[in-house]
Amino acid sequence: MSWTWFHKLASPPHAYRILGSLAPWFGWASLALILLATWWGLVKAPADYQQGDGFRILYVHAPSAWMSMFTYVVMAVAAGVGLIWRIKLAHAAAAACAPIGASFTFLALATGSIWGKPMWGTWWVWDARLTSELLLLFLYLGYMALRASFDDPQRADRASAVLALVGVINVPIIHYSVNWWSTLHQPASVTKFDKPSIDLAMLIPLFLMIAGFQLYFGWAVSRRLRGEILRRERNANWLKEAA
Amino acid sequence: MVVDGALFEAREINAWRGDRHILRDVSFSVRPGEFLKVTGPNGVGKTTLLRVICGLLPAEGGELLWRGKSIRGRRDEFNFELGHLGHLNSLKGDLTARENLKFLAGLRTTLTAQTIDATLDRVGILSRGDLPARSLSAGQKRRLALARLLLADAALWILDEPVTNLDTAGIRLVEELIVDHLEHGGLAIAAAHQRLLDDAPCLRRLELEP
Amino acid sequence: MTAVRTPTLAAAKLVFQRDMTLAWRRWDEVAQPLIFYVVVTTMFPLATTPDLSALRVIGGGVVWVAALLASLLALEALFRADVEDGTTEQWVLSGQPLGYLLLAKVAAHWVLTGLPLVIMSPIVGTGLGLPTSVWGVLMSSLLLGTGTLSILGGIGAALTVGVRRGSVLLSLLVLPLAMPLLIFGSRAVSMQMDGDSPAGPLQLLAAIFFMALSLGPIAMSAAIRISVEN
Amino acid sequence: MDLQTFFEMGGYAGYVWTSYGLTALILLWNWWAARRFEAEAQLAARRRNELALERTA
Repeated sequence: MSWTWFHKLASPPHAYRILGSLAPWFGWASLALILLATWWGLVKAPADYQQGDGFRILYVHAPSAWMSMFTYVVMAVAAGVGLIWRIKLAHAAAAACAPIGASFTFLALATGSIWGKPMWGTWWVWDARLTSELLLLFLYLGYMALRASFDDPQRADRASAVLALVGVINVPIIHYSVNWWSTLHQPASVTKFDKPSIDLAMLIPLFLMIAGFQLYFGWAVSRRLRGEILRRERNANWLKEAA
Repeated sequence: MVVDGALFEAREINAWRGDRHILRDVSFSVRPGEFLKVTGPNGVGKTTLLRVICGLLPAEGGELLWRGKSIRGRRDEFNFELGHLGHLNSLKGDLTARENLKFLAGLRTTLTAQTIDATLDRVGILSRGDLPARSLSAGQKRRLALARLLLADAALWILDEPVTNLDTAGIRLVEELIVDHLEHGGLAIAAAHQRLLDDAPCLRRLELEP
Repeated sequence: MTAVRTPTLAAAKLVFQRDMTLAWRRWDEVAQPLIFYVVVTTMFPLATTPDLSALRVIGGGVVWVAALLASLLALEALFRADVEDGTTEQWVLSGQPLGYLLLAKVAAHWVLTGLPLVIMSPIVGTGLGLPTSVWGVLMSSLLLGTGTLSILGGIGAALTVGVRRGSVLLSLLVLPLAMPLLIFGSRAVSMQMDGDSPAGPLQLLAAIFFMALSLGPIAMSAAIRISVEN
Repeated sequence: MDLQTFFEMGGYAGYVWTSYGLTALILLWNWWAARRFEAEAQLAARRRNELALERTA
């Protein structure tokens, strides 16, 4: 089998053009889905019998928590591909992921904390999920700080790729250890997000929102990736026709 | 297609430093007994070329061949036949001259006290063998680095400004060492500003242009 | 002259020996993390309470946090001198598997900093009200934990060696990765104190250590190759 | 359902609306930052191209 299709796809001008035409689709689709999910979650879905309307925070908290993990895995896979097969485009993709992932992680932390105030009575509880998110935020910040500390983008790419791979091996261990730690310390009576006994009518907006966030991620990565491609191109003669 | 009799060959090497395309399709080959002197003004990419050969800098495009085969995927094997003398002497000031050789040259080949002493004698610093490298003069440090190169027992020498800090006697020593190395079937590639074996029959030049 | 190629194990041993010799001549630098460790743990009774029965509750955790910080402090300069004087360049070109040489260097570093922390921990723990019955668990958990941290820190130090303000960056990179060690380690100590078996967390610490031991050299050699490119 | 009860969110108004507002803010920030990042990279690349053209001319 020939690899030419792959090399063509991974060639900077080609990728740049494809991403440019994909981005608007991602953008509009995500806007539509997020608006639909918001309406469904705030208006149509019934209130929780225990948590009342406060439960609606879940519709933004859970998808952003999901996106924070998802983005880290995408970033690490891209970094690994870039490191092993020396593909610049993959490194560029990893670089594009980091700020988006970090912002979703921050959002998950903030909304989790806001949700916790009425439920637990304090703004912060050392709950397993929140603690994991906090550590994930540290991982993102470390990744971005390392990347920023190199002047040469090529070295930044490879150094941060090593870190992302070490990090992604560590994420499950961190997750497990934090869960283990929190079950030892916390009484089981505390309400958790984990298995809310909610019916389908309450789940639909959740899935809609997750899908909307995924598409939004697609849009943002496309935009940033185009920028990262240009940064790595030392003579982008094709830019004139592309732009 | 391998150039006739060449042990080492570089084909269309390209390298970038930051935004600068510093090496453009550099190709050359070296036969046993040949000394390739890389010349050119400052910043033309002499060090870059030598570091690309050593694998200390990534090349973008191009191929290196050793004994007729691409070294891709065989770096460790190739490295073992390669002796490198860079800008830095790779010495530890807190260790004596003997210890420096033992701990660094010893990583490649098994050394005995006799071989270390013989080599120190060859580069003319045997009497300084037990002094910490910190207290050696700049020229003596360079000689110690040369001793490490000799002990590496490599077929291909990569020398980056080998005669820096050396006096006339030191330069003559480097010339003798290179000629001796070539007579035993070795190869050498060097970047040098100064005169170095300029009239010797083994010399070939590679002029890099900006 | 036909030379015999040095076996990899002998080469790794040489790297280890070299670092021990160097440390012997610079013993003051080796002592610093240990002093830091003792000073930091002294701060907790002063900042909270001298009551040993109250300190006991957080004692295991304090010893662990202080040990992590002390060994991280020492890791910052791990590769700096060798990269600056060109030694690592020669290691890369030695024809030996780089990961093993770096692992030997990290091992020497651990013997010089991690091990003294482990040996010192019962004394420090006593000051924090930890009973003699937990000494065994405290030391074995720190033994595994500092070993893993040396490897993790080695990766971080290799990545940050050529970077501006590397020391703060190193902590930012390595500390989040070291959280599981902290959780399992300090938990093992308090479980022993509560009369539970600490076997679970200790086994997990051992598992993490062996994982770091097998994967660490790969990451370290990749990182050093990047740092040597200049 | 009247608008008043909708905005009150069963007494959770402050929490719910802050959460959704924050989400909107983060999404908007990402939107703006990604666009700006791309535009800056395009500008820099164009400038580099012009410089390269001048040098060859």
